[in-house]
Amino acid sequence: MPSQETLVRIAAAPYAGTRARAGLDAALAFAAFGQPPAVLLSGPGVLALPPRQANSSHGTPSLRKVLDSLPLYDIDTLWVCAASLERHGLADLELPAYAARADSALLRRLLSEASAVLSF
Amino acid sequence: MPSQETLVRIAAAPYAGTRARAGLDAALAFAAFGQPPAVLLSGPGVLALPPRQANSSHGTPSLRKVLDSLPLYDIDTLWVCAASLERHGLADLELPAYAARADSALLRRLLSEASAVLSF
Amino acid sequence: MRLHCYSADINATAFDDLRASLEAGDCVLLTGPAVALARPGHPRSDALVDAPATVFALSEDLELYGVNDTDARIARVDYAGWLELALRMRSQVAWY
Amino acid sequence: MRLHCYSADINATAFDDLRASLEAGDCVLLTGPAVALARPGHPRSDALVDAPATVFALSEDLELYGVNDTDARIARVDYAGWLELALRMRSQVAWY
Amino acid sequence: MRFTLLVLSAPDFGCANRHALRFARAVIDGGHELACVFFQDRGVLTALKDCESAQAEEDLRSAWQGIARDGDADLAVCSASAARFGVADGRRADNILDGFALSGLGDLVMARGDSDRFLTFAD
Amino acid sequence: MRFTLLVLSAPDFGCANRHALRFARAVIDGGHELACVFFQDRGVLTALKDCESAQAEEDLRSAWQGIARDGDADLAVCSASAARFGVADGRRADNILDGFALSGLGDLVMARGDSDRFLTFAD
Repeated sequence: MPSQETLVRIAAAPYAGTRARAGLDAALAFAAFGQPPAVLLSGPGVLALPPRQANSSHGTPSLRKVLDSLPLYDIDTLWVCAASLERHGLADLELPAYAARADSALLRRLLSEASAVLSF
Repeated sequence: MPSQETLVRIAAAPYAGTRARAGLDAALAFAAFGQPPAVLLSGPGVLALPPRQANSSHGTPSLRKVLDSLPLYDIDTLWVCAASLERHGLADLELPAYAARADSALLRRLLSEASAVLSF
Repeated sequence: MRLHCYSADINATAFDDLRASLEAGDCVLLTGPAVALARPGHPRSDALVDAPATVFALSEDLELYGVNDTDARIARVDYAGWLELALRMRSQVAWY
Repeated sequence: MRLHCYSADINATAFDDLRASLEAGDCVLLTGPAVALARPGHPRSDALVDAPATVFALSEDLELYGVNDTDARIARVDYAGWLELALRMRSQVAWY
Repeated sequence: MRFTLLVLSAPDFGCANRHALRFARAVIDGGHELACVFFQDRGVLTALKDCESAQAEEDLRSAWQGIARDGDADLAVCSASAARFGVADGRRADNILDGFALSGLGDLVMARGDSDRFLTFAD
Repeated sequence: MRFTLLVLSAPDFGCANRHALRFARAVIDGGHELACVFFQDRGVLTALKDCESAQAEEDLRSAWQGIARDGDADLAVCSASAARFGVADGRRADNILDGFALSGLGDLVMARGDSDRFLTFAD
């Protein structure tokens, strides 16, 4: 099944250029064409996870909201690099239900299962 | 003397975008207007120092040649962050005669003497 | 008396270079992804807060990155506060 | 059997992430500023060469950055060699 | 073998655009096929008209046009990215270089399914 | 006090362009003067015509034009950088946004001498 063989890896910091958003756009495009990819946040990409305050009226749209929409597109699991969470002070962050921490063994498995890796 | 009070700090990797070259252009402009600035290479910026082989015909012009021209513009000393040299495997690099290693005390002095720092 | 504006990844070597360049009286303003350092308990915050400088974080970016609670040792500033810092310090250094 | 193309600063945390992701049979191709790692005696070269992967460096960029002598454990490849690596490995990961 | 290349960097930033160009050339010279070169994010600036190369520096844009000619390759410019970087404005494509074509992310999905190898070029 | 700001980043990359814009606004609102905002390197893409902002995102370019109006400030676009990033082609300036002006590095030197504070915005 080619759908499981595409991995979209987002390592770019959110809100600092368009790279992270471009990665999510690509992931959603694969899903829209019936090929939901695996999605991995790593490096500064994990900074897209912390939710803003409910009353935030920040001009820049929240990427967390885009992440929250992934299950609607049959992207069931959002993988998050555990070491990156730790490095960015997010070790204790409560992840959304559709997300899961990936240790380095799991990261290696994700990479080895993919026949195409899109690196954002 | 305002000339000594401008510091051009180049931390961008050379040959990976135009940032490092833009910094040298700015330094040369200050010199051309009779205000030779202090120039500091630090971080990946130190990768501009190693000379290419004499017979290199690489399509991208060498920034080392631009560095070599600084004394002609009355930029007498090129400061090079010693810690950055070390980190980039250049601890033993023979610096050109117009360049000098700067330890962290000297780096602090360069910064404190400058009333304007241009950060490339 | 310098204002150090730091927007790079907190884990970049620029962070070590920043720390080595600080002197008493300096101020550090964290912006962009670097505001993550202001989250309470960040593994690298002690390394900066213990340096001889006062540390600030840009409120707009704290909100952007969802840093809703901040380390008590790091003060929030808005752009008017940034301007104040720039006026008080003699020069500015951008780290990125 | 993956080709890891690494062009980031050797001192970036991406380097640690790269190392943690290597498996036996993988290849690493250093490009851009990262070719500095191929200079003999680079402080971080052992960390990569000792990992379970074969390490290469792009000859065009070695010349660009003035890395005239290279660590004997790191092989030079040109673009045809890069193509060969891409054909031999099942997938590619870009680190930057 | 068939290759798809995803290019996320502009010609004047980093090394990745140059690497992608040379790699594309090696694919053609090696007798392989380029299913698609997909330019997304700042990569779309590759297709921007009216850029001069600095003196003595290589003109990557015209070299890409050579790839389009010699490789019979699709140089696909992501239309969503293009609009935000001032390459075409979503309605007209008159500041896109010859050899490039506006395209959607769906084309990237198709190209990936139609390729044996997929490489990302970014910095 | 008089400020010179050096902007090295494009509006669609990183945070620095936004920071520079907001800081420039704070300078004006605080009753201080902007001697010059100098756009160099990729910063010159700030002056590029025909860019759309993504839906729901802020249009930094038009906000900069507001700074030019309200602050009586020079928005100086480095001509050498402009040529290589496709903003003006060295001969004509017809794809530069109103409010910006092509300029040389000498103007940066002058502005620095004429300012009390100098800040770099880059990422």
